[in-house]
Amino acid sequence: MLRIDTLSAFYGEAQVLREVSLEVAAGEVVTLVGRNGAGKSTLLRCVMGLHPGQRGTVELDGRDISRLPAYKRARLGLGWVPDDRGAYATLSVTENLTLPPRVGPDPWPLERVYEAFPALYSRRDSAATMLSGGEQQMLALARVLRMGARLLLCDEPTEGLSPLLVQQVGDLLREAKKHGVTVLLVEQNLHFATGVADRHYLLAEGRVVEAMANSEVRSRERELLAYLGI
Amino acid sequence: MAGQALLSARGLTRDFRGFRAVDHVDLDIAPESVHALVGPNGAGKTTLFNLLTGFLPPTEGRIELDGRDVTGLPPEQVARLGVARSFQITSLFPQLSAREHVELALQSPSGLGWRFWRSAKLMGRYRERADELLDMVGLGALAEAPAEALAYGRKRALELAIALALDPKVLLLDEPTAGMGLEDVDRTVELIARVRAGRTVVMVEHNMSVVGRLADTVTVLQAGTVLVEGPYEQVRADERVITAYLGAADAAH
Amino acid sequence: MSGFAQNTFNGLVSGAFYALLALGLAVIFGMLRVVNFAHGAFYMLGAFGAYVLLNEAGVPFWAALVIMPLGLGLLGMVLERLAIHRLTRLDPLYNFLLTFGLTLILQDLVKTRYGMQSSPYATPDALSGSIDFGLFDFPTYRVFILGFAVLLCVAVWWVLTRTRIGMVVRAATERPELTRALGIDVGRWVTPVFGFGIALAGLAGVLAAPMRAVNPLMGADLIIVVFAVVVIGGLGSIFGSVAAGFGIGLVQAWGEAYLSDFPIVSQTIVFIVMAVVLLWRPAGLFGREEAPA
Amino acid sequence: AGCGGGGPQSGGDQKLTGDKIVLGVLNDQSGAYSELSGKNSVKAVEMAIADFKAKHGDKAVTTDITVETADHQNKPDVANAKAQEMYDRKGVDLILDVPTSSAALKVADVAKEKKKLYFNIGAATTDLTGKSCNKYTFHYAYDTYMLANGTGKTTTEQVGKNWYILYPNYAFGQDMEKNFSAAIEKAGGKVVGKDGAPFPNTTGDYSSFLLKASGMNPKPQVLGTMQAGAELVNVVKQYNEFKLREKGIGLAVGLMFISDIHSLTPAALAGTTYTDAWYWNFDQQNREFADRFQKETGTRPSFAHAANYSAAMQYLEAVQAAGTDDADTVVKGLEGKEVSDVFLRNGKIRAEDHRVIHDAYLAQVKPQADVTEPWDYVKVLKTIPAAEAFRAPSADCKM
Amino acid sequence: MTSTVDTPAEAGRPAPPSGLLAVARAPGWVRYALLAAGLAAALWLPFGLYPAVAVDILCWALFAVSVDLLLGFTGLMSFGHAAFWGTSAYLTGLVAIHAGLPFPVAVLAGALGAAALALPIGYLAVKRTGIYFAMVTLAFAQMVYYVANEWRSVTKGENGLQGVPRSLFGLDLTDDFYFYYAILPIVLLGLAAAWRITHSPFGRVLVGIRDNPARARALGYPVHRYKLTAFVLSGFIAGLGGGLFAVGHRFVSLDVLHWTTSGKAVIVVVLGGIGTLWGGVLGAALVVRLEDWLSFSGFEAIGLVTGGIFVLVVLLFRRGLWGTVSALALRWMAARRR
Ligand SMILES: Nc1ncnc2c1ncn2[C@@H]1O[C@H](COP(=O)(O)OP(=O)(O)OP(=O)(O)O)[C@@H](O)[C@H]1O
Ligand SMILES: Nc1ncnc2c1ncn2[C@@H]1O[C@H](COP(=O)(O)OP(=O)(O)OP(=O)(O)O)[C@@H](O)[C@H]1O
Ligand SMILES: CC(C)C[C@H](N)C(=O)O
Ligand SMILES: [Mg+2]
Ligand SMILES: [Mg+2]
Repeated sequence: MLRIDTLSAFYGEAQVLREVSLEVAAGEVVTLVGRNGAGKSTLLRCVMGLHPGQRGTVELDGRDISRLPAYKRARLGLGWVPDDRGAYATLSVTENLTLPPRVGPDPWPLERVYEAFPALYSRRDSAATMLSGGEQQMLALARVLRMGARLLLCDEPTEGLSPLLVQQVGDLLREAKKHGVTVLLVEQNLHFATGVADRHYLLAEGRVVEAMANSEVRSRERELLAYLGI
Repeated sequence: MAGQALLSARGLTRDFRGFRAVDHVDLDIAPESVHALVGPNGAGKTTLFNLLTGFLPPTEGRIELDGRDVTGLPPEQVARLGVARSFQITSLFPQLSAREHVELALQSPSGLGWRFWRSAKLMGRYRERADELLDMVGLGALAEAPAEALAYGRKRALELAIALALDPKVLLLDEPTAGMGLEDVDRTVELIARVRAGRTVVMVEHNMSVVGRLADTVTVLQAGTVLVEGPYEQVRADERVITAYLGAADAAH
Repeated sequence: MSGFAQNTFNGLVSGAFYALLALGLAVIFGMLRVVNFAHGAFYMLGAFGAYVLLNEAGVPFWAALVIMPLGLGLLGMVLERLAIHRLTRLDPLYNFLLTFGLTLILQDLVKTRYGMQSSPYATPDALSGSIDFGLFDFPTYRVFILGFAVLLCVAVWWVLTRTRIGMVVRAATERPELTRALGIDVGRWVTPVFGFGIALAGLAGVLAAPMRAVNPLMGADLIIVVFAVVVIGGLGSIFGSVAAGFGIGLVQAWGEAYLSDFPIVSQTIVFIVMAVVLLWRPAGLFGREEAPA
Repeated sequence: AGCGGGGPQSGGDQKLTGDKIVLGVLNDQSGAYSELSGKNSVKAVEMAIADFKAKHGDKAVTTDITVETADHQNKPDVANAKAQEMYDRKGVDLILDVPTSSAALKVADVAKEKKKLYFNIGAATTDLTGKSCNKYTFHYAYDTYMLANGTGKTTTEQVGKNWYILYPNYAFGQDMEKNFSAAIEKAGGKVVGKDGAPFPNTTGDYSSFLLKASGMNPKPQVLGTMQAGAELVNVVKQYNEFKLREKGIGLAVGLMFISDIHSLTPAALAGTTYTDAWYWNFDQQNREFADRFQKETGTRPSFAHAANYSAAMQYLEAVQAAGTDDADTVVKGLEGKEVSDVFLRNGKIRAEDHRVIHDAYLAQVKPQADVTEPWDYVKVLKTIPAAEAFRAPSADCKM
Repeated sequence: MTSTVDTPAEAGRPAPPSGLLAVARAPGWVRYALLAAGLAAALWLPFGLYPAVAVDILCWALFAVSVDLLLGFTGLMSFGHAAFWGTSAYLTGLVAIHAGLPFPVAVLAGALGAAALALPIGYLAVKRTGIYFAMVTLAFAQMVYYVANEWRSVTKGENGLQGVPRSLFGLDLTDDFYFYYAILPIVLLGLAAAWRITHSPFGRVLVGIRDNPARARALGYPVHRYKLTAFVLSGFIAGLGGGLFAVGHRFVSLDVLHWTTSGKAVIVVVLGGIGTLWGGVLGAALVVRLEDWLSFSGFEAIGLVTGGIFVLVVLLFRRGLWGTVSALALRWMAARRR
């Protein structure tokens, strides 16, 4: 579904991604793991079309989208959950949820969102930045689900969430997967990642240094942890 | 009880336009302990921090520090009295270097900051100590980098360094390990274990293994009220905590 | 009694201008985080445009009331594209400065072309009489302004808070990048909203033409009073801006009528009110306090 | 004229400094008074130079006569700087015009310090010939006393005895109010109310004063407005809007220029009487001048334009007579001189206070129906003889 | 009352004080050379320019630096600094006229008065930041303007205070040329004070506050009080400039309090380079000189030019003259070192 080919990205003169190539098949959950500063968030921004200094191609369903503006990519079914959660201060929770257009075949109705996230329901009329950190995280995830995005780009969606919620997010992702949604997930929490993902890419200093199936993780844990610096 | 606590709250309440985020919380933080605040998202942990540090005035209730009433004091005065905090959402001076951050923090209690007629070179006296603190949190090599160019995890580390620079009696850490890689989490846990000597630490943390390794006492908040309080093992086995917060699967973790 | 009623009525009429101008400022600020210093200059252009249309093309008041807001709205959109837009990622102060510079330019452009002399503009015939309210009679034109302004304020408020348009534009202004990533073509929204805010200023200008002196500086000092109005009402708040606009009009009219022996007070009353509001509610009467750090 | 602050020169047979004469027109070229004086005053001065050269031909002291001009933006501090620069750097021998009383007073100081001539035309304050008078300063066209004296007296006699005076609350307005009140009382009238309106008036709104006037007891019969320029336009507009004339309150205007009437249209002012220093269509001589002026500028001259012409001419003649541009010599030649030209009728340059006195006119705005020609908006009701039009030399003036 | 955060987090800041840092990081000899060149230029100025214009430049240099102290180093854009410049001008004028004291004493009195006025205005204004601060200061300055306008018995209203003496122990300072050298030491002292403030521990705290006030509070810095102190200091320096301006023109008009004066001060700073301090001095020299030249050129639309320059600077050279030049110089030096 998603194919990234020799993608490079720069901040000014500093290169943060070096010819990254990877693929995500439809219906897969794939994680990107790597240490702080490895370039994970930058990769997602490149896919979304938000990073100005990039080279290489990004293909969605075989179509080259590298030149499309971000909003057109979103309408093709990309849903971004940013690392800073992206809550709008000037919009209420409900408005945050209903803001984006529906882009996929299976957008969640609002009721279903609130059912899945009762905490949001009780704060539905507050300005979104008034929510606690975790609530904002839920909001960001709920928002792309309501859009009906087919490919979710989630940047550390479990950061700051309580263990119970982390489980819930896992359930949600698995549930979404069951409905045919594809997920590219940036995650630091290996425990969580192995619980939901089919495959993993390991990113270090802007390069893909390793790719492994979830089933391999157990056997190659040592290797993995070494990359992650433990 | 209250007499022995270093920091205590009585009936602490905070409303936001009709929404009660913190609801009559009583809290006693024993001196030289590590006290963890946990609870579901939106339970009111950060708000409680904001109340304790003066960033928000309480709607009701009273806060005492070392027996002294500090309710309603502005944040800078609370800080002066020896209460330092880190922020859940990273909060730095984007254009200052890591070292300048720490120097600024070190200078704070001295009143040097008012000397508009003296040379800034005076601040050089803090340099050695600043570098020491940066080394401690693993930022030694990045002392000159402006904060905005640091990756997220490093920013969290810098937050910690600044809070430590104030040499506080009470250190309030809001999710100090959130967003850190495993390596850094370990380093941070070690660091907190090291600096807790002679200090009181209050922290909000979702990572239960971190809580387990550090905390003497754990308070579980839910919907603005205290659900359970006690030693880690006891709290994590508590039925109510499992349903409200940990979830069944994680209890085994 | 009739004196009081008359003064009150009068205060509401000048309040209507504050309200319309404050509303335009609030719309632009709410959506773009831009404090448009040039708002007074656009108000002036509205009035001047009406005058030029009448004198050089024989276009009557009622047509000007449509043409000028449309024309200035377009001009505003061009301006947004060419300049304001480039500064959106920076501190809002830069746009404040930009529009300040623009004010100087617009004023001088009109000045060089038409001079400083105040230009005459007759009240439209249909509104030139006065209406008898029993206790007192009042110029029809002023009654018209009051009604018109109230209707307009209500309509705008409704659109911005109750419709999807308002929501999208608020989002687009707050975080353009994220909003784009959520599938919304930000560029398509922000520009028209800026144009709309400018159109409101132009409309107020056309309304003012038959009542106030039409000259290149007519908006210059006025805009500062409007800034004070907006600070009092709470800059983010549409409702606050409008309410404060009418309120300040009243306070000023009463001040002029009953404190005329203390000109220092009656002349500065707006600012005194502002000081009190700042002491008591720094975010303004209807402003929202934002989250702590 | 010389460079730098070269000291005063003595002796009558001295020739011109630098062999040339430089006239400086310092006035408002972009602000509220730019139409009633402004660039067209410069044109008027240029006309005077051309006429002077034509008249004297080879016998002229010099044919090298130039004009320097600057915009003082009605700001006293700008006027101060510009005046100094004109005298010092541009070699200006005479500064002309300077509307706006506050700027005018400041320039008088500069003239005194630099010992260079200054003919004020555009400003109204009597202080120029009162406590701020000096040897090098002459006040040419009009002043607040002249305006009040003519208008106050006749209006009281013909329109009504009870006045409500509305004035801009600054020096010019206060001066006007004082002079008007005096003139009204002298004519047997009464000021039943007076208010200083804020200046500058940000809102342009005078309705509270107009409402007050219409509700007053006893009811005023005349509304005397002392506002000028843009503010006058506002007052008159709102006077009409609140239908005060229909309520029996007549209108008297303290100071009006032909350009004000043009911008308000005569219909708005029909019947209003005011004092004019000069009117372009008063007689054949004026009309000829006005026709030439219109050819140059496209508009009819205001009295300030005519006065600028006249002042430049009188100065050049004085230099011609003295054979030198030395300021002290020229002043001596001017003092007490009786003069007559297109602007000055029965004119005299008083030695005591340097007030230039001349006939003034009581004028009335014609009804729209009587306006047959663009700009010909008023009818001159009567000529006020020079000696009556201006006040006697003030004791405050110590040269 | 809680601390309020006015500007959205996403928005950038005024241009970083890169200019200042650039010079500070420049090698010592460069800094001394620049200082020497600056002093030489200051001594030469009245030879090259009409002395009255040179005097204006000095006054405006102080004014600009006072505005930059807030804008560049505290992150507060005062759009009402005419209130302090003008109040000091009036006070200086009144003291000089009525007490007949030597002018430096009168100027000091004026500047102290301006600082005293900055206290209440600042107290109210520092409660807001960003664009609100600009609007609030603008509004209060307008209030001061109206008060001066109405308080005619003291200020003489529209006529202005005429005849402010330039007395200094019987020296004859009527010639602007000599007067220039009489005020130069005072101006240099004021500029040095501003430089010292920005390079003091206090200055560092201000920069921290500018970038993240909430963080500064958590570090124990009373943010409001720091801002207020900076505001009062800035008011004092603006007052020095305004007082000298009054004595320089021997005259004070309402214009010194008008909002266009505040606006011009900000223009000067932005043109010179926000947060560069010396950029303000440069900007003052350029703007004063340009206006002088324009008004003599017969060109009526001064606002068209100043406004146009301003728009261009904001759109294209946000670092201003000093900032751009020093950034280029720094890059050049770095390239050579490599
Ligand atoms: N705005 C920026 N300017 C300059 N460098 C930047 C900027 N943002 C990120 N970087 C650098 O780019 C590199 C990659 O950053 P990125 O945010 O993609 O890392 P990450 O893998 O998401 O890290 P984390 O786990 O901390 O979120 C880092 O070294 C970071 O310092
Ligand atoms: N300034 C505010 N205005 C309105 N509501 C607020 C404000 N600050 C917090 N809240 C609400 O108060 C509740 C408690 O928030 P708080 O940030 O304290 O939660 P938390 O326990 O820290 O959660 P998390 O673990 O997700 O960070 C939340 O529901 C939040 O929406
Ligand atoms: C109307 C102006 C030409 C006169 C001016 N108001 C003055 O002060 O004298
Ligand atoms: Mg990241
Ligand atoms: Mg929290």
